[in-house]
Amino acid sequence: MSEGKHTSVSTYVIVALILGVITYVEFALVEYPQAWLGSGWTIFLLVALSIVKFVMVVMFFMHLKDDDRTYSGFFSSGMFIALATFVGLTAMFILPKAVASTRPDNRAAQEASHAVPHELLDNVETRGASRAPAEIADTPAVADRSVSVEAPTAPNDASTYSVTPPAGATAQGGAATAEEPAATEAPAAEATGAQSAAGEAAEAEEPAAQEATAEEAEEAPAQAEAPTAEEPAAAAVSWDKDHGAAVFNANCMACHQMTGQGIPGAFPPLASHAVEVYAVAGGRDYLADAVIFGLQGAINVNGMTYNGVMPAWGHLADADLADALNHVLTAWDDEPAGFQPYTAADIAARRPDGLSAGDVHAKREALGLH
Amino acid sequence: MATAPTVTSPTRGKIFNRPTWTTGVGSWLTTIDHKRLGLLYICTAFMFMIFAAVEAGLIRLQLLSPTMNIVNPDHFNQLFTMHGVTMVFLAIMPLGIGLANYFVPLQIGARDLAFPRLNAFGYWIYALGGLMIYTSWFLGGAPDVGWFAYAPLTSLSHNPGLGVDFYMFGLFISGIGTTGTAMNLIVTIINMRAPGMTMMRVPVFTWMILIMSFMIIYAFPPLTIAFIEVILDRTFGTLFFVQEAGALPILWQHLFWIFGHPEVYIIILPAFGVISEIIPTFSRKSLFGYPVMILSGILIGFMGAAVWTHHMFTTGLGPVVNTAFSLTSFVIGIPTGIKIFNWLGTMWGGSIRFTTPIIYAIAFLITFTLGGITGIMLAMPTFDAQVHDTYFVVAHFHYVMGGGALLSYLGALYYWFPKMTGRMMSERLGKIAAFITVIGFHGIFFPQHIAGLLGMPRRIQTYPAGIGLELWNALSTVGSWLMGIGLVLIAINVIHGLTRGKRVGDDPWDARTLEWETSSPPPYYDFKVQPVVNSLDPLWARKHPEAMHVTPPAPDAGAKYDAGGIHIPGQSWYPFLASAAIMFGCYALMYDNFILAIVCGLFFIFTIFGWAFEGVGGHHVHFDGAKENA
Amino acid sequence: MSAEASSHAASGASAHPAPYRSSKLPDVKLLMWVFLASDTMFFGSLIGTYLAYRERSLVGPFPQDLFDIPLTTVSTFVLLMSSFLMVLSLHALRQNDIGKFRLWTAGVAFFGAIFLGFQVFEFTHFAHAGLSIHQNLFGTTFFILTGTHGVHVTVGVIWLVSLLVTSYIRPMKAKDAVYLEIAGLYWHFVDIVWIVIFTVVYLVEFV
Amino acid sequence: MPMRWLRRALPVAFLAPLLAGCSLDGVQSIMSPAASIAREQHGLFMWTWYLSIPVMVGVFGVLFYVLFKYRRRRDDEMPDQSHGNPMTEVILTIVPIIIVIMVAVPSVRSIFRTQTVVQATSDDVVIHVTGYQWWWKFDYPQYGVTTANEMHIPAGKRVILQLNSGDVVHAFWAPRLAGKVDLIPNQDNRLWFDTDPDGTGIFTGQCAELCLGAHAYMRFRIVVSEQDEFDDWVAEFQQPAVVTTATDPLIAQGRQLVASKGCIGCHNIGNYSEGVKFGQPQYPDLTNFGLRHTVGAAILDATPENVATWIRDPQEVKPGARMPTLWQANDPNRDQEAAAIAAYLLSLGVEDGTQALAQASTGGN
Repeated sequence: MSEGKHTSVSTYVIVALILGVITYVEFALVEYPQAWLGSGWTIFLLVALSIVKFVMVVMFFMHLKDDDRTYSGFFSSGMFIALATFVGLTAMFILPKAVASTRPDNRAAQEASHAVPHELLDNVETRGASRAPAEIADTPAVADRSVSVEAPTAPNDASTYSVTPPAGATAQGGAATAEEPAATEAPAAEATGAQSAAGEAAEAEEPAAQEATAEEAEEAPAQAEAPTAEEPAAAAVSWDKDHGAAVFNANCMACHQMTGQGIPGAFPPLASHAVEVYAVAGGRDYLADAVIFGLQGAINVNGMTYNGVMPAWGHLADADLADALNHVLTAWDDEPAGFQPYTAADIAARRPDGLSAGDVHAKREALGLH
Repeated sequence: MATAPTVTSPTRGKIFNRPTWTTGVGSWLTTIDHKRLGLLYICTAFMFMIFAAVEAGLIRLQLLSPTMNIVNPDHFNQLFTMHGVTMVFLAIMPLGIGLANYFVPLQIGARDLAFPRLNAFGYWIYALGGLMIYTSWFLGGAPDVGWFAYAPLTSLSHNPGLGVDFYMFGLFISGIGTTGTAMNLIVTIINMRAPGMTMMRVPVFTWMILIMSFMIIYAFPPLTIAFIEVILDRTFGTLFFVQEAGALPILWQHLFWIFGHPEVYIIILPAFGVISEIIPTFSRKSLFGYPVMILSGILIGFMGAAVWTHHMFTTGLGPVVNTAFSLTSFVIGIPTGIKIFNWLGTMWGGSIRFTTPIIYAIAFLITFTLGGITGIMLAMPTFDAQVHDTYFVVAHFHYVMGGGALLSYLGALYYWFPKMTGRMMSERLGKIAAFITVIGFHGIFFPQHIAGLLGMPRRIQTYPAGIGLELWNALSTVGSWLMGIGLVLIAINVIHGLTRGKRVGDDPWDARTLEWETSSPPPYYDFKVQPVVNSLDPLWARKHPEAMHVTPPAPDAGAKYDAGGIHIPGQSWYPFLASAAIMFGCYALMYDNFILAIVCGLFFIFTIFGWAFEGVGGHHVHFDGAKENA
Repeated sequence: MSAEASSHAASGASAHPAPYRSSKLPDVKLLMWVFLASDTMFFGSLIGTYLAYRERSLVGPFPQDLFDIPLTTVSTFVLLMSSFLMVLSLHALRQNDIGKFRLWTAGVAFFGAIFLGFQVFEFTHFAHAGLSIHQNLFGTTFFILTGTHGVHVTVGVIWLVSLLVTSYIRPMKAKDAVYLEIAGLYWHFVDIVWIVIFTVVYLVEFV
Repeated sequence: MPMRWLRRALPVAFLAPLLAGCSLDGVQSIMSPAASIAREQHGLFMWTWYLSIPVMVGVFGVLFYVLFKYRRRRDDEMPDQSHGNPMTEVILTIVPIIIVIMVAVPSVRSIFRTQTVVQATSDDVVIHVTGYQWWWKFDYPQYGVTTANEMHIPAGKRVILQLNSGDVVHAFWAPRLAGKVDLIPNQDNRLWFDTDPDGTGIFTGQCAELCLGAHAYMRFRIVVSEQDEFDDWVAEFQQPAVVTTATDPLIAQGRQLVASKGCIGCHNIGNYSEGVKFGQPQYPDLTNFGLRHTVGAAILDATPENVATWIRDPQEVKPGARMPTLWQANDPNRDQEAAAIAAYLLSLGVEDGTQALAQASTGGN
């Protein structure tokens, strides 16, 4: 305790008054900003005032003013190191931001999306995949898309084999090439004939669905069109079958095949399996998790073990994933008892869990599935 | 010296009666005696060091050749992570703190630390935290993210296992203990020096401990915050290091190294202190440039807080930041160089007696000089851009931490063993072991410089064949076997010393400082009469007044300070119970058992109140001699 | 800290003269100052984290949508005044005026409780506005920073109350003032931390 | 038999400083730099190395002189208890200061020569490097080319890398060209280096920051080629030859399997069909795989055998890799199918592959 003279009560009162006044001044500075006083000066003033308060409390209330030097030494050395360290640290975080925004650079897009990892990666993706991002959205793309619906035709005819054990598939490897032209006819026909609506939906949705390549600029309209526009309605009553099929064909068919039979030994079947998973308590959420976060680990379906990786599809829009799931649950089987179509909201609700593919596998185990 | 009947403080309103065992497990669980706690610290630290050495041996075996496959990558990651964590947090730093615990009060002529129960708490929370980390081997895998656990490697999405939780919680709580002990040591050194011992008469070891303690209290809070942030991320789903939310993983690196660089000096400063005790003793000469030594120590302490990003030169901080921090890093080289020169100056003109401790001191000088040189190289961002995170860095910090700290602590073990046990270790075996250990050490780490230059990154479970790394890794592994032999010999020597080492007097080395004035091992009240000091090296002054040009105070000059008797604080259960409560609370949080966590929290609060209201307690010891003077 | 402090209070009652101290400073007060020195780094790290993540949240709500400066100003004022009462209570104890000491100490604890009340109100309000530790970086850093400060205040309140209770169990004299003083130091420190938070977290958002 | 090892080891260990001084060449060695930045870094090291020799000689010389001269003898009398000598101490303080200055000045100058942020001009090659667990993606925004684990650059050009991470922290380390920069999520790091006009060749590098799993296998290669070769490479990538059918039945079967085994579920193959993008951004792009020198993040040379081995059981080759095993352990066709896929992949982008396309187009209609 401070030897000899103690601060008198009157001093305390005065200090307290000053502290109160300063606090009010700070309040006033912020609530009624002075035009003539630039924001720079206001900040300076606020900092100065708080330092005054700080010092007064330390000096008079904590008695450092007339207390032993040792205490002041301890405290001020601590304050000094803390200030130096964290002012420096904060500067290192704040200054680069300023630099980045003002850097004249021929890759402005990169800088713009600097803060957001996905967009940044997608940018890279854009540049890597298609010559010009715009291309995806405008008409020439349609040609591309028609190809893309047709593209995984090879899987189609493969899938006809894959119903039979793989042995057959390889045995007839040569034959496969021979049949190919014929095989390509069929889906083309169905793609055009069956539902041109599917085509439309697909076109509208592709930019978002196929890969989230577009930056916000292009992505926004795409989003606006298919999912978000009709989402409220969809959420309420039914869901967009064609859109679901389109998303499935664009993203899932390569592995799980058009018929949902998968590839024995490589990729598990969805047909008949998805619905039984859905029937399990908690299965509905698990399915959503599996598409959002992916799945990694050994699983057993119809007595066959699959030890692969299902990539995470979280980069697709909620509505896309919802409809794809609905497609999977209804395309090849009768829809399970008490089936409630997934809505974009359902998917969005799952996202915060931020699971890893391994966690999803653990979840699967927990459901009693193996 | 008949001790008067002991006056025990009133025990009304206590939950537990104050334990008064002097032997048995209970006495160790409840002890608040700084010497017993010091021994506990030292033994626990050496136990952890054995674990770490085994892990290191496995790492070297795996790297013997590119084709070795004795551990898979996951186990390899766990091995080097645990090796680093153990050595830095659980072995070498606590070793310094343990020595401080035992010898600081003795060196400044005090009867105990200022807050004995806080001291006990510090030990128990450190020991339990360390054990907690090691239980991870049996509870689903040890941490595997490297000892500096860069985010986002520690985030749930990249690391769902429990290993990271063990790392975070274990180091978090043992960090609390370390901070408490450091505060305790500061108050002790400021407040409990013997009459007449001004700050400029304080032995260098104690001075270095003081600086180390200040570095601890400034360095650990940022680390604690970093741990808390990750724990919250993993347990309560906050977003501190979740990159999808826009978080900046680089922040972890800053917080960690704001702690991490001072940590290097926290580890090395006590070693400097030990060397500054050993060299004067065995060259029968006062330390050369005592004030300069202290000053450079303080400078190192302050600069140590201003160099943290030299561990981050390759993270793209930009040329300006890199320049600033490389300059501050260069500046640290200056006081370090001065220290080395001053140790040479101490030996100059002395008469050097080649005992085992000074052999370790010499090994320290050589190793640390080499480590300092590579350190200066690494302080150059341009060159660091090449060797950062390679075996060149591995070699560097092992030269500084292993060669610097570990070798000098082994010297300290030989130097203070007679004081702690009253027996000598075998000098002959000691010297043989010392040579094998030191040669083995250089055999391990010198080739690693070259492996690094040849392009070998650190933390790889195997390395590309045919780019010239085979020879150097093989040499390194062989060196590890050699050093292993050396360490085994040292262990044998310790056991031999404990069982049938030759009994020696209070001052076998003809030493200079106060701890050698009392009997070996020291009695529980440390000094029969409060020592009084009027010069540096008080014991030396008593033995050779003419050489020191001082007249030492009369032997019983301090008796008047003991008029009220020597107060011996009472033992207590609360430090141990409080630490146990914290540890089980952490386990509960780790397994998301919040009920149990809350229960542990409440029990912790209960222990704190019990602790607060039981009082210091204890009794007073009176000596007849003291009575007469009173 | 509190533990060591009052445990020495217990020993103060023993009949023996206080042991020799090389500096004339009471151990517990030194310890408290060392602790405060280290606590600056503690809060420094938290505030540093907050500033590093300032304006980096990807989704709302953002500070400007939530902060209610008048409210926070009041709570800040309450905390400052509690510091004022704190020095009064210490002064009273040094004058051996136990009555005033109890009154003012109770006042401090009460004001501290009011401040905590403000904070609870603010948190619930923010929570209703959709801010949570999972929502965005602002939510995470803000809640953890102010929450940690709130925990410090709570500890302070508990400490003061237990001192108050102790003063009924075991009479406190002027010579025990140091055990109130360190509690006071802790309290003032929590106060100055809030002075900083009030400026760098709240006020600057509206400049 | 440690001791025998020791006899061989020790002399080498003590010769090592000299070796370190003169030559430690190697394909991944800092000591054989092949580009301006690496030369700067190497030069700085050599400067401090030569500077450190007199320091070591001085310190150790004095140390051993003292140890010998002042060793305890029988008739030693009490040495003078000097507490130091101001003059000597001032000198002992100035010496390290001078040494440090001699290191600091060239060091600081080289920082600004090597680490300043440069603005990309149309003449530079700009490459976006993205690190994933555990492979490297290289994007060429100027040319719209994406490839993996193998960076092609023209000799004599300045290369500007923009480095980001797709998951955890990685470090891009090309020892003989440019040194090292970390890849950190949500951060935009740059690294630039010049290649010598005649500095063609293949340079290795690898990830230097722990990223768990297959960290040790996260390697890459930088192919520095003449400008015209580089241009051909780019052209080939911009219009990858699409092979829809091939004369070789193995390749044809491989193409089938690439789809049916679901390779394209993760990997993009620009040669698979015109203008369609398959796979996921976080898995390597296999376009024109036939032009690659390596497989599995540059740990194996891309020979048919190696590629087949890799596809057959990735975990065998690269423990911890993300690539799943596509066959049941007991699948009789495993080896044959793996070989087929390998054959198909290796045919992508190489000459006969394009001929096969020509035949297909003529024969088709």
